[in-house]
This record gives sequence, structure tokens and C-alpha cells, in this order.
Amino acid sequence: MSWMHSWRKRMNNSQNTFAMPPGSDIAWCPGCGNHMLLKAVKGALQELGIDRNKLVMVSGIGQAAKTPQYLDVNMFNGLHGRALPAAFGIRMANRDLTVVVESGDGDMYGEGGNHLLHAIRRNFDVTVIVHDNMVYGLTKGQASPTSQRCMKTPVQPRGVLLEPFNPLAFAISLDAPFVARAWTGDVEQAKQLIMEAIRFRGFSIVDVFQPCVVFNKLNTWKWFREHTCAVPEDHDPSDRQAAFRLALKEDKFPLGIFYRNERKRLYEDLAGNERGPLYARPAPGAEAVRRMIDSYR
Amino acid sequence: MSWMHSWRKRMNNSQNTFAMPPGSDIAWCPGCGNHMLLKAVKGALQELGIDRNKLVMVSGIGQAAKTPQYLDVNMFNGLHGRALPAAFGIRMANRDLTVVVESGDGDMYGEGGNHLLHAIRRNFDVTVIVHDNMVYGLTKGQASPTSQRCMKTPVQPRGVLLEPFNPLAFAISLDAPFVARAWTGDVEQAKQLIMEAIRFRGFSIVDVFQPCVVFNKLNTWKWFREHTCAVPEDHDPSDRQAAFRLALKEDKFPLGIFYRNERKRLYEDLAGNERGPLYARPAPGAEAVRRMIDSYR
Amino acid sequence: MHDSEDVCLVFEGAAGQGIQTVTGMLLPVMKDNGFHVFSCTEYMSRIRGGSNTTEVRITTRPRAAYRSGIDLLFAMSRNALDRLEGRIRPGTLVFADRENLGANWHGNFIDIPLKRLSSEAGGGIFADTVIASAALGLLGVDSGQFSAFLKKRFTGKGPEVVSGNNRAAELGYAFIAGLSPGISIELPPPMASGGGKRLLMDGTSALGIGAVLAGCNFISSYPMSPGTGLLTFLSSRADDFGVVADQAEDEIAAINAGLGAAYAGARAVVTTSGGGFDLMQEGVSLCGMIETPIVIHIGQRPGPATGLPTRTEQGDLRLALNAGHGDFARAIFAPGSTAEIIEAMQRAFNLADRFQIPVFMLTDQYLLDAVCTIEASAVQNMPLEISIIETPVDYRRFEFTDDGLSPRGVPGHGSGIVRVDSDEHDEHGLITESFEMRRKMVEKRLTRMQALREVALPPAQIGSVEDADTLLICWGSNRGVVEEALDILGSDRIAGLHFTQVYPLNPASFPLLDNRRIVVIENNATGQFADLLSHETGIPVDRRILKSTGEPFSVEDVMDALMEETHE
Amino acid sequence: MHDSEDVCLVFEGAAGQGIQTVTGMLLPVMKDNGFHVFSCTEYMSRIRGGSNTTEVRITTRPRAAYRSGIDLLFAMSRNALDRLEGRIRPGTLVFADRENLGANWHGNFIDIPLKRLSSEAGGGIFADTVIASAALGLLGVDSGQFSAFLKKRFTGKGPEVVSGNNRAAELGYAFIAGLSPGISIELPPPMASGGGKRLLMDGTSALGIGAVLAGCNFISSYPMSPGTGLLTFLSSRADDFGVVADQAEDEIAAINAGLGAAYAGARAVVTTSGGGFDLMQEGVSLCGMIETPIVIHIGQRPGPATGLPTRTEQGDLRLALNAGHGDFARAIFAPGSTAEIIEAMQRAFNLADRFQIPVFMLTDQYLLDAVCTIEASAVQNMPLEISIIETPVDYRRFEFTDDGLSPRGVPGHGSGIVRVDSDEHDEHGLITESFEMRRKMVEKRLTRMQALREVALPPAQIGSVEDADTLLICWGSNRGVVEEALDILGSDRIAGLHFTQVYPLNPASFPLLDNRRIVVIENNATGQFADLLSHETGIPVDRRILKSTGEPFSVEDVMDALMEETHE
Ligand SMILES: Cc1ncc(C[n+]2csc(CCOP(=O)(O)OP(=O)(O)O)c2C)c(N)n1
Ligand SMILES: Cc1ncc(C[n+]2csc(CCOP(=O)(O)OP(=O)(O)O)c2C)c(N)n1
Ligand code: SF4
Ligand code: SF4
Ligand SMILES: [Mg+2]
Ligand SMILES: [Mg+2]
Repeated sequence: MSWMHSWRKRMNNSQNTFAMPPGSDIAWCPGCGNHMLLKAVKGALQELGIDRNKLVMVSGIGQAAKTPQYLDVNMFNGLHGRALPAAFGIRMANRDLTVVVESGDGDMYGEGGNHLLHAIRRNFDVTVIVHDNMVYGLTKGQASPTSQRCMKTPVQPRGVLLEPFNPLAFAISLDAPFVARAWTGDVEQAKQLIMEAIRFRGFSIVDVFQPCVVFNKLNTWKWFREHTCAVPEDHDPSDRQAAFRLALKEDKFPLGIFYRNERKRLYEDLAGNERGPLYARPAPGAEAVRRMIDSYR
Repeated sequence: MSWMHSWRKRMNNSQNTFAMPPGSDIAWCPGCGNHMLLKAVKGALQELGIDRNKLVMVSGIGQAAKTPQYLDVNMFNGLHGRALPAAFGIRMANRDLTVVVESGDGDMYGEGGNHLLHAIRRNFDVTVIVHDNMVYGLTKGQASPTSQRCMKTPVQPRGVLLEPFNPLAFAISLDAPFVARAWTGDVEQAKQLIMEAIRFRGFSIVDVFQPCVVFNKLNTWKWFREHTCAVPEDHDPSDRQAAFRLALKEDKFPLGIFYRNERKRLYEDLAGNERGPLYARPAPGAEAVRRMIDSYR
Repeated sequence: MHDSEDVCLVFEGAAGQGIQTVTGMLLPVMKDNGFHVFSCTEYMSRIRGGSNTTEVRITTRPRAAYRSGIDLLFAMSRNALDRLEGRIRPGTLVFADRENLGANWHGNFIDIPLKRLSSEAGGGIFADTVIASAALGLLGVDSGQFSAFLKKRFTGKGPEVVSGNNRAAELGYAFIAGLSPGISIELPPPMASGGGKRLLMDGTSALGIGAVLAGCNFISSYPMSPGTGLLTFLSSRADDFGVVADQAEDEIAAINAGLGAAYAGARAVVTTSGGGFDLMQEGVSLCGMIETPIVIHIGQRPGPATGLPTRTEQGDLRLALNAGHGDFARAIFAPGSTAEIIEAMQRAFNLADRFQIPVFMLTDQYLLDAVCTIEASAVQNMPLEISIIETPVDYRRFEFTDDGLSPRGVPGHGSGIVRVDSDEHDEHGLITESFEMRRKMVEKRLTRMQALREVALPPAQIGSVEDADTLLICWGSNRGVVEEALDILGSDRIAGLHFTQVYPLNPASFPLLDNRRIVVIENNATGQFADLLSHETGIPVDRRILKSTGEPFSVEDVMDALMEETHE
Repeated sequence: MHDSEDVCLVFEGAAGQGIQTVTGMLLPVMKDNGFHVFSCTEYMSRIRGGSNTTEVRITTRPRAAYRSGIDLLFAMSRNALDRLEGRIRPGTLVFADRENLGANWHGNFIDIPLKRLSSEAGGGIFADTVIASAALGLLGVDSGQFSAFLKKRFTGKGPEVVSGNNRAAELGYAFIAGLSPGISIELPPPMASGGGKRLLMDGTSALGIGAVLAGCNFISSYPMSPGTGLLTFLSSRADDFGVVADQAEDEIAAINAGLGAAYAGARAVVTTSGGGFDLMQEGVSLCGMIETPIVIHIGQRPGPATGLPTRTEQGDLRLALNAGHGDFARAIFAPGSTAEIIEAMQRAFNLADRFQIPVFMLTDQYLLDAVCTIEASAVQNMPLEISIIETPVDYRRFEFTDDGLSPRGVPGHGSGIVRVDSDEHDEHGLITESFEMRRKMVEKRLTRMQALREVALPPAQIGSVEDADTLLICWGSNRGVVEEALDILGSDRIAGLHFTQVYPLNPASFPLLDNRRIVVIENNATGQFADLLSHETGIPVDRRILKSTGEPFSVEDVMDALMEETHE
């Protein structure tokens, strides 16, 4: 009861502060990049002044996917790899909602690869934040699609043999209209990019480099610091070819906005059918029903 | 019995001619592009002098996926969208086999999208031929991932709203080492490209434009003829940027080899473990077994 | 030669030859004449060629079952007879174009020079009208009536089309008129009164109408025969009824989109067949975990794997019953007729909403493609149950209650926060690892089974169950064939039960089964419902009548099986 | 205070605090002293922090079960006691670092200044050795023996590491020596003879060894707890045993790759857990259709959906039993001990090969993570059954035979062509739409169930089944706990049965169940095996003992449940 009471108090206080829900405790390791990313996301939501009642955070399964648990928001924490279809359903059911997906490199690029491909083609309004630690964290250190060649793991004793997945080149090849990369060593930039992405009307993806201090001994804080650089000042994000070229750069991975296509039309607009949230839609009209049934006479 | 007899005779005759298996009958519509594609595939196999005993054709489900039924070859006609994982398993189980995948645009780019993505990353030796008719043929005319914007179908009464999937840009973004496009209006070129693709050691994909005369009234024989052109003479297929640029060309779709990367290493070579086909592998060595068990003492 | 109150016509042709157009003319005309009509279709998995058939039954009382024996056959493809031999009886009239059949010609056939007649009418496209008019002529339907029908149907397409069709109809009628008088089909006089009030409806349309009446406003699905029809139906009516309809990239996306939408307040449905449903199972499990309503339509077809894509089977019951890992509640409907589909669909949505569970609709190719006359009054519009609340500030999505059901809020409606979690969670929807919370949540998810059982639809009784010592039990699409066979048999010793809801079963109906011989008939290889029935009731099944060739049971099949019962 | 023949130690700490290192030292030392040891682990779904425990039982006779009551607890994390309260008894010795526990300190604890001792030894990394030596000191194990062990284990890591560990061990021993004499754990004297011959093995290793012995040479899988271990095991031994090991992009890819490989002649396995297995179901159905052997390991954990990823449950039996649409044959094993896992795995591969079916191995987190001593002689190496033929030129992959099994050829081996088809097919593997062919193929795929039943493993008898009037029936991982409880109970009225093969059941063993009170115990919410058992045998189950909190049954749980039996 007293707990109930403090919950209620807390709830009112936490309105739109995106504080931790009472009683929760962060399950991430000390030193993990996720903490910084959580900070960036929280900062972005606060600065954008988003009404948490109109925000849904959607996630799959993995360390990254736990993020919404720590923000006291509407949350659909679904299946591993399946955040995007759920996000699509949510957005189609209620276009008043801001939908943000939190996902890991395994979740989004491994199990969820097909949905990413087709969600980009759909271009509905969603922001996808991928915590890219180049490893499967929650399942204890197997290679992920973005694991670098030769990284050894218990399941890859010869080192990773597959070409690392390049999410930016992939997204640009599919003409995803907002494509950016950040990293957890620069929370401010990450926050800014996430804000840009959420503001963008359409499909936006921010791949965020995030060290997994336990299972990824290759791509450490230091490694990321040394292997990243800024997107060149003169880069024109509306130039798809240039964006693609930038995405292929792998000696130092650029951070910033790679690609931005303002000309794409939103799926929601094309699909029409704007009658407010589905939960509030009235029963089918008697007249339309009669017409439908009469067509079988 | 007499049937059995004629079968046997036929079998001997048909060795490596890739004739129709006795008793089969082609289920495709008259005028369908698949007939020409079958001809091209058959011609390629014949000209390459492939030993049909060492060839496995793998397919999913769809009109395209029926192709192996008509060639009297070893065949794994698996599940819709799942040809590539099966092909990978087959190739890993026996590296003496030539593996060719026959698939449709729905099969490979829709249901099977995630496997395509990751099969390219694997770069095992396989040739993927996609019968790209920009529609779901077998299930009667819904949009496929490559359906062009605004094509109306029973399920897309407002026309297709999604960005058409660009398989070439996609494959190039993933650094698939052999990427080509053909069309069924030019059987000879299709045959040549398929031969090149089969000869190529590594992952090769040939997207083949193929009119569906029943369900795709937009992308007809005429349409394809008018909307295709040759890959420019001066195009350098080893130039990934140029290949990407070419792949984005959509006023007229180029036909030919877009991209060719000879430097990639084959998964089979990296994976090591070359001890002949798995069916012929001996039982685990007694000494190795002893060592393994002793490690638990 | 034939029963004039029950005539069975079969139209055979290659895919693309226009059989559907023939029956599309025949059925409404016969309906308007006050007859009951029933039509079912079997076809190959190909778009052109092969050999398909549509059966049309014209009866004076409602019949909704496949009959094997043919009275009148129009055979259009070269190899028609290979497949239909077994269905031709001594009295069957077989019409075919001698020129077309070539070497396959049989002396007993009646030569209808289709090619010639249609080219006289203006070309091959008029062949269907020639056939339809020939059939109508044989059935004694007034040619004026047909030409009025043609006019109505084709007016939109311009005068050319109307006159071409009229010419074709004249030629068809004239051809029949020229036959020897012995060649005819007798029907009772038209009963024009009843027809107008009736509807002519296929199973897929019934499913779609049911969904619309149920307030369904979201569908995300991936095409798969025979489940695709519902997606097509709702897509084409999306604007009329405010439905969001989306073709997903795969079945996994479909169900996850459905659940996302339902979480946000949609009345969501997905449609597929067994193979596609396999891929949805993790989603079903998620549905169980997040207690979010969804309706899942499985149009059954023969498996395993791709199986026979265009054929029929009742083979996915066991799958629906056990889909998804973990223990949670669910319900399964398997309506047996067109009218029942409409009603069951509404029940399914209401039940899903009330109990926050996945509810399955099992149909099959045969039932979905079958067309029949139903009374307009049989289209029941049930009250919509929607139980979404406006959330208070301290809202807990998984609040513990006595019946295990927590008031359902949706994000953005009210001042509460709505969390659902695929992980085990507490009342707030936040992840938990407490064993005690786990125990309570498992119980919460299962408690509702009790109430679900109590509201489960009892089986429909066919014939006089009270007096019978043998019960012929069916579910789903076999209702029509069992009704007809029992009616024909007319024995008080055997009655039938049809389960429209196959899970859970209402214990109140178990006493019905006591001390009877239990015979279960179903269209699969092992007797999936028989297993379920005896598991749930503890009553053993004495006999299983099974068929899994890809064809539906025919009236004759069931009669034969019942003869064994009566002779035992 | 405690039973000196059965001591239960529990080590508690946050993830990353090194509990596993402690038990990794303790277990081999106690084994080498001739004791039986058994250890099981429960942990949270996080990599660092939280509160996990490992239980170590040291016994004079083989025991393989979780005991709730703790004799000796080392509590390292701050909130240890919140979770373990219920397991602490009056005589439990609780060691903890007062400094660490702070306000959570309890007067009855024994203060072990871990932080100080380990920093004295050279730093925090030596804490595990301090704890291990303290535990060994309490158990009366000679310190020289432990230092010899440390030397052997750490020599490879350099003299620094050895000496640091030795220092830590000395400090640990000294600490124990300084305690009041009342604080001790008595054990019988070491029985050095037995230990050397025994192996110390966890369930996952047993599974891997079984696979290697079975000639498994292909694995494609996607990580999922607790199934991942088999993938890791085979990947790390790929070169030693010529295994192709691949991490797939998802579970769908995994099973399709497995089937592709098996088609081409591999002995293939896939491993996953319930949620991942949901995604494999279409593949299982394909397996049924193309009659291609595969072994599917499901490491069970609590569902639905993501559930409790690191906990235990026996909740996927119903899923395995019904997975995949369509009717076809399958078999399911659920071994109950480490040795049984090795054997069952070999049986699974042989059965899959002989009957050309999917064979399931059901384990769970508890069984996979449990470590125990087994006799080296218990590692059975069964003869490999591989039935691949060299194909003749007129080879037909699906040739009809009396038992429904066609000789299995693979492409590239022989002069025949090998076709498999997900569509219904003829003997050649070519697509067919013949109803008659369909009928025969359905029958072909099911006929083998008869033979499968006949060769099914009968259940193991625990105690004197003949005399008992009550049978306590278990499957899978509950063997150990049932054995122990029945042993302690020592009543002739109650005996046990353990099913290592849970499907199909061998009818020859049904009479065993006649006229007894049937009690089924299982780690799930509804009694999935109880349902299966009564369905297959027709014998009703009188009582179900169920638990689905995410924990395994403890010996105490089962004893309590059995007390009810004896008092009835
Ligand atoms: C269907 C399914 N397969 C596998 C898993 C197991 N699983 C959970 S998280 C995860 C990988 C997570 O990797 P990533 O997305 O990179 O997240 P991270 O933990 O690294 O943040 C896997 C394989 C699952 N939960 N469900
Ligand atoms: C899991 C699953 N989902 C859906 C289907 C139904 N299906 C069969 S083929 C097909 C689409 C085929 O399209 P495409 O690959 O483009 O082949 P086409 O027929 O156009 O050659 C679909 C959706 C199926 N067989 N299995
Ligand atoms: S395992 Fe890696 S990704 Fe997961 S919380 Fe720990 S450091 Fe972060
Ligand atoms: S439906 Fe289209 S793709 Fe299929 S066979 Fe006919 S023309 Fe070809
Ligand atoms: Mg990761
Ligand atoms: Mg296609």
C-alpha cells in the first residue's frame, strides 16, 4: 500500500522525465556502453519534450532491447528480432503515437534482417536505434552480423569467417531516408542524432557503436575511439552515391548523418484511411454493411 | 513394368542432357517467361558440361521454384523462401557438388530476404537464379518485393505503396561478388550470364526479368523490352561504386554483369575441415574420443 | 435417371478456360429461380492448363455437400475423363467437344461443338456463355430470363459484350433444343419466391463479412492458399470499413504486426495456412504472454510442408491446439457452413477481446471455395464486445484479479503507461525474475480456461440425438456432408453432432456422449479431433472415418461408411 | 546437525563474481577424494550483478538432485538473503563478508573478511580461491592436496598466478582453522579409490559427447539459452571430429541448413530452445515430408515467449509432439541423467537415420547446467547405424516398400538421381497431384510408427515396481530427484518409472501401469506428459505434481508431495 502510494507519487513526478520506473534495476554490466546510450536516448526524449503518453518504445530481445524497461514509457518488449513488425502494427493502429525501436545488432541485423529490409521499403514513421556492440551480449559472446572478421568466440574458434554486415551501406542501398551512425563515447552527438532521427518523418535508423566490455575484447572503448572519425564537413547527406561511398569506409568509421532523403513519401500518407486511432473507430456503418451484403444477392 | 523399362532407357539417354524427367508435365502458362528461362538454364548446364550427378538444384516454392522439376537433376525442392539455407547445408555436406538455386522474387526477396542477406555474407559457392516477374505468380497476383510502385493487385487496390526492392543495389551493398541481370527476352545472354555465374567460385546472383503474362499486366514482354538496356561497354565490373550507380538506374534497367569481386575468399576455404563429403566420413577416431572423455577426469 | 430434386452438374476444364465464369452465371440464375444451389471446386496448383472441376448442385432443399455422382458433365479439357471416371454413372450425361477431345472421344458422349459455337458468337471468350446457356437450356430455364441476366451483368462493359453474350446464349439454347428429347434434366418448376431473399455466398466472403461485422480493423498477412482470400477481401474493402490492410514480408512479420496493432487497440486478424502458421507460432506464444487479443485464421490444406497447395484437409487442428511454447489459454472455432462462418468469426473476435487470448478460426480449401445459397436472415450481426478502458495514472496492464483478466488499456488512451513484455513480468509489465511472481503469472494466464470452457459453444445436434445409439461426430467443413448423409439415411439409431467450437469443449455437453457408440469423421490421416475429444471427455472413440487424399468427403463416402454402421 | 553422508553447500554471488571458479575447484578436489558430487546452478538473465547460486552436494552415494535445504552457504552478494531465506535451516552455516553485506548483516552469520583476505593474497581475483579453500578447510580436505591441485591447474599461467593462489588458499585455510571448533562440516574419510575412475561432467558436455559418438558431423544453429551449449561444444571440437559447425542467421535457416546437409548425407543436429524451435516448425514439417533424418535438441526453459531465459522448465514436450503441420512420424527422447544423455543422443541419431524422421532430444536448463560424477564405464559408445546406399541408375528416393522406408541415397553417391520435394510427390520425388499417390504417400509416412513403437525404449523402473500400488512417473530431468525421494522414503507401496523415451511409448510397457495409482510429476504448468501418457495408454492419471516457477523440483518438494501419498 505504501508502495502503491509512492508509485503514484513517483508517476506524477516522472511524467515526461523518463526516469527509471520504480522498482526496476539496471541489468547491464558496469562499464557497458548501453548506460551511455540510455542517457543519450533519455536526453533526446527530454529535449524533444515528447509526451510519454504518446510515445511507444518497441524492442526485441537482447541487452540493448532492455532499454525501454528503464525509461518508464509505453513499451512493447516483443520477440527477438521482431521489433519492427510490431512497431509497424502499433504505428498503423494509432498514428498519433511516436514509435521508437531499441534493438541490438543481433536482434536487428541477424534474426530481424528481413523485417529491417522491408520496413525500410515501407517507410513508415519510426526511429530505429541499434545498439551495435558487434557481438551477441545477452547470450554470452557469439559473433553477431557486425562482428569483425577474425574475432574469436566460443562458437567461432577460427574467428568470424563471414563478411561483417554493413548496416549503413545496406540501408542506403534500400534508400532508407535517414541513416546515421553515433557512438556511446560521444553521448552528446548520439543524443543529437537520435533527436534528428525522431524528428524525421519517415524511417530513420541510427546505428550506435557500443562497447560490450565483457564479451567483445576486440571492439573496446579504445578501439572505437581510434576507429571512428567525423563525417566530413563537406559531405552532402542528400547525395546517395556519396553516402554509399562513405558507408564503405572501414578504416575509420565515420560518425554523423550519412544520408537524408526528404523526398520520400510516408507510408501512412500513401495508405490513406485517416480516421483516427483504431481503438476509437466506430463499428462498421450500417449502410456500408448493407451494401456489402446486398452485393451477394 | 513397361513404364519402368522406358524410364531406365530414358535415364541413360538423358544423362547430362537435362531433359524433362519422364512423366512430368510443365505447369507454367503458355507465354510465360519461365519457359525461356528454363531453356537458358538447360543450355547453360549443357554447355558447361556439368555432370548431373554432381549437380544439385535447390529451390523454394513458387512458379520459378518449379524449374528443377523439369531438368531431371538432383533436386531439393524445399520450403518457400528457404532455398539458400538448404543450399548452404548441401554444399557444406559435400563440396564436390555444384549447387544452383532457382527462386522467384517473392521466394528470394520476400520470405527469404534474411537468408539472402546472410548467404551473401557467407560467400559459399552457389549460384542463385531469381525469376523476377515482379509479382507473386503461384498465389495469383499479389505484389512482390520487386513490384513497381502503383501496380494494382487484389491485395493492393490502391497500387503498391512500398519502394520496389532493388536486388542489385542490395547485393552490391553487401559485396556479393558476382551480380548480374538478364531477361528472358534474350535467352542467349541469360544463358551466358548463368554460365558465368556457375563458373564463378563464390556467391553469384543473376536476377532475371521474366514476364508473368497472367498476373502482371504492367511488366509485359513489351515493357521489359522497352525498359532494359545493355550494361555500358565501358562499365568496369570490379568497381563497386560504379556498380552501385548502375544498379540505381531505373529508367532503363541495364542487363549484364554489374559487379564482380575476384578477391573474396570462399567460405569453404576459410572454414577448413576438408575431409571429403560428410556421407563418407568415418566414425570419430577412437584416440580423439579418448582424449575428449579424459578431459572430464 | 436422376433425382429431379437434386441435380449435380460438373464443369471441367483447364485452368484459365473459364469454368468459374460458367458457374458465375449459372448459380445466380438458378438461385433466382428459387432453387438452393451449392457449388464446390477442386483445382490444381497451376494457373493455366491441367484439369479442374466445379460442381454445381441444384436442389429443392438446402444441401451443402460434395456429391461424387454426376448427373451432367461438361468436359472441356483433353484429359478430363482420366480423373472423373469414377464419378460417371450409367445415367450421367457427358457433354464434350469432339473436336477438342480428339482420340479421347468416347462414343457415349454428347458432342457439343463449343469451338464452332463460340466462334460463331464472336470468339473463344464466349465459350462460357455457350456452356452456361446449354446447361440452363437443359435445366429448362427460360432463355429470356438468361438474356435479362446477361444484360444486367454486362451492361457496364458496353453493347458489344452484351450482344456477343446474347448471341452465345442463343446458340447454346438452340443447340440444346436440337438434341433428342431423351437428353434432358428435369427439375421441379421454379419457385421464384424464395430466391430473391437468399444470398449466394462463398466461404471466403463469409469469413470477410464476419470480420467486418466483428469490427475487425487490422489485417497483416502473407499470401498463402487457401488463406489469402481473407486478406484480399479486407484489402479491397479497406476504405469502406476503415480497415488497415497490409501484405507482410513473411508470416512472422504478419503476426507480430497484428500483435503490435492489437496492443495499440486494433481488432486484428491474420490469415494463413498450415505452413505459414508454423512460422507464426512464436508470435502465438508472445500473444499468450502479453495477453493481447488476436484472431488467427488458418485455411487448412494438405501437409506436411507444401503438400497439395490447392487441395483440402482438416489437418491443422493439432497444430492450432498446441501452437507456441509455454502454457496459456486459447480457443478454436471450426464453423461448418457459410452462415456459421459469419457468426463464428464474430464470436472469435469477441472471445479474443474478452479473454485477451489468441482465437483460431479453422477453415479449409473446400469450405472457403464452396458457394451456396443462404437466407439473408442467417447473416447474424452480433453485438461488438470491445473492452478497452481509458487508463488511470496508476494503470497496471497485468493487474491481478480473480478471473485472471486485467482491464485492457492501450497506449495513448488515458493517463497510464501500458507495458507488455515478452519476458516474464510483474503487474506493471516490467521484467521480473521473481519465482513467486512467475508462479502467479502462470496461474493468471491459465485461470481463464475455466470461464472459457463455460462459455464454449455446445455442439449442434443433427437429427435426434436423444434416441440415437450411435453418434457421428464432425467438426468444421464436414457439417454439410454429415447432415445430408444422416438425412438420407433417416435412421433414428444414428444421429450427428457438429462442433463449431472445437476447443475448449463445454463440459456441459459431455453427457451427450455417454453410452453411445462414438464415430468421428474428419478429413485428416490420424483423427486429430477424435484424439482431442477423447482426451477432453475421457470417452473413447469407437471408430474414426478418415480421408486424407486432398479431396473432401462426398455424400457417397459418408453413406458408405454409415452403411457399415447400420449393418453392424 | 547435518547428514555427514550428504552435505549441501551453496555458493551465492553476483554474476561475474566468480562462483563458477569456486565450484570449478571444489568439485574436482572432492571427486578425487572419492566422493560423489553433484552441482546445479540457477542464475539470472544478466552478465554482471544480480544474485546467482550454485549448489554443490557432496555425498557418499550417487545423488543427482537439487536439495533445497542448505548446510553451508557462502553469500557474496548484498541481497543474497532475500532469495535464499527459505532454504536456510536452523543448522545452516552462513558465511559472508560483513563489510560487504553492510546493513544486510545478520547476527548469526560467520564473518569471512573476503575483501581483506583476497587483497592480502594479491587482489580481488583471488577471492574465489579464498572461498574454495575455506570450504575445503571446513570439509576437512588436506591443504596440501589443494595446493597440489592449484599447482596443476595454474602452472600454465605462470608462477605469479600459482603463488597468488597458494597464498589465497593458505589464507582461506588459516581463516577456517581460526574459527571456533563447533563450526565444522563432518564428512566420512576420503575414499580415494573411486574418484580417479570417475568423470565430472555437465549435461551440455554429455550432449556434445553423445553427438560426437553418434557420428554427428553437421550442426547449424542460432544461439539461444540453454540450447547454445551444444553449438559451442561442437564448434570448438569441429576440427577434432570433422564436424561442420555453423552459426545460422536465425532458427529457420538453421533447420533448413540441417535438412539440406542431411539430404546430402550429413548426420545433422540443430539445437535451440522453445522460442527458437517455434520458428523451426515448418522445417520439421518439411523433414516429415522429405523423410530426411535430423536430430533436434530443445533445451527447455520457461515460456511462453521469452519467459525466463535462464531458468528451467519441462514445457516444450507438447510442442515437440505436435510440431509442424501435417501427419508424419517422429520420436522424442528426454534423458534423465548425464550418462543417459550420452546414450540417448546416440539412439536419437540412429533412430533418425533408420526411420528417416525428425528425432527430438528434450533437455532443460537444470539438466544441462548440472555437473556430476559419473563412472567412466557409463559412457556407452553405441554402434553407428548409417544406412546410406550407393544409388543405382533407376533410383527412386521414395520407393514404396512394406515398412514405408525407402533406401536412402544422397546426391553424388552412385549413379541415381536423388530428388526430395516439399510438395506431395511420387516415388521419384517429383511433384504430383494424384489423389491416389497422395493416399499412398500419407500412408507411407505413417506406417513406420508401428515399428517405431515396437523399438521404443521402455521406462526405467525405480524401486520395486512390481510390489507398488502407486507409481510416481517422471521423464527427463526429474529422474534424479524422484530416485532420491523414493530412496529416502523407502516405501514398497510407491515405486517410480522414468521415461527416457517419451514418444512413441512402447505398448509392451503399458501393462506396468495397470491397476495402480498413477502420479505424474513434471516441471510445467499443465502436465504435458501426463496428458500424453493417458492419451497413449488410455489409463487416467490420478494426480499431477507440477511446478512451473522456473526452479527445478527439490528433493524436499518431492518428499512433501510423497508424504501426501503415504498418508492418503
Ligand atoms: C527466437 C530467439 N532466438 C534466440 C534468442 C536468444 N537471444 C536472445 S538475445 C540474443 C542476441 C542478442 O544480441 P544483440 O541483439 O546483439 O543484443 P546485445 O545483447 O548484444 O545487446 C539471442 C540470440 C531468443 N531470445 N529468441
Ligand atoms: C511459408 C509459406 N508462405 C506462403 C506460401 C505461399 N506461396 C507459395 S509461392 C508464393 C509466392 C511466389 O512468388 P514468387 O517467389 O515471386 O514466385 P512466382 O510464382 O512469381 O514465380 C507464396 C506466397 C508458402 N508456400 N509457404
Ligand atoms: S554483456 Fe556486454 S552488452 Fe551486455 S550488459 Fe554486459 S557489457 Fe553490456
Ligand atoms: S502465373 Fe505468371 S509466372 Fe506463373 S506460370 Fe503463369 S505466366 Fe508464368
Ligand atoms: Mg549486440
Ligand atoms: Mg514472382
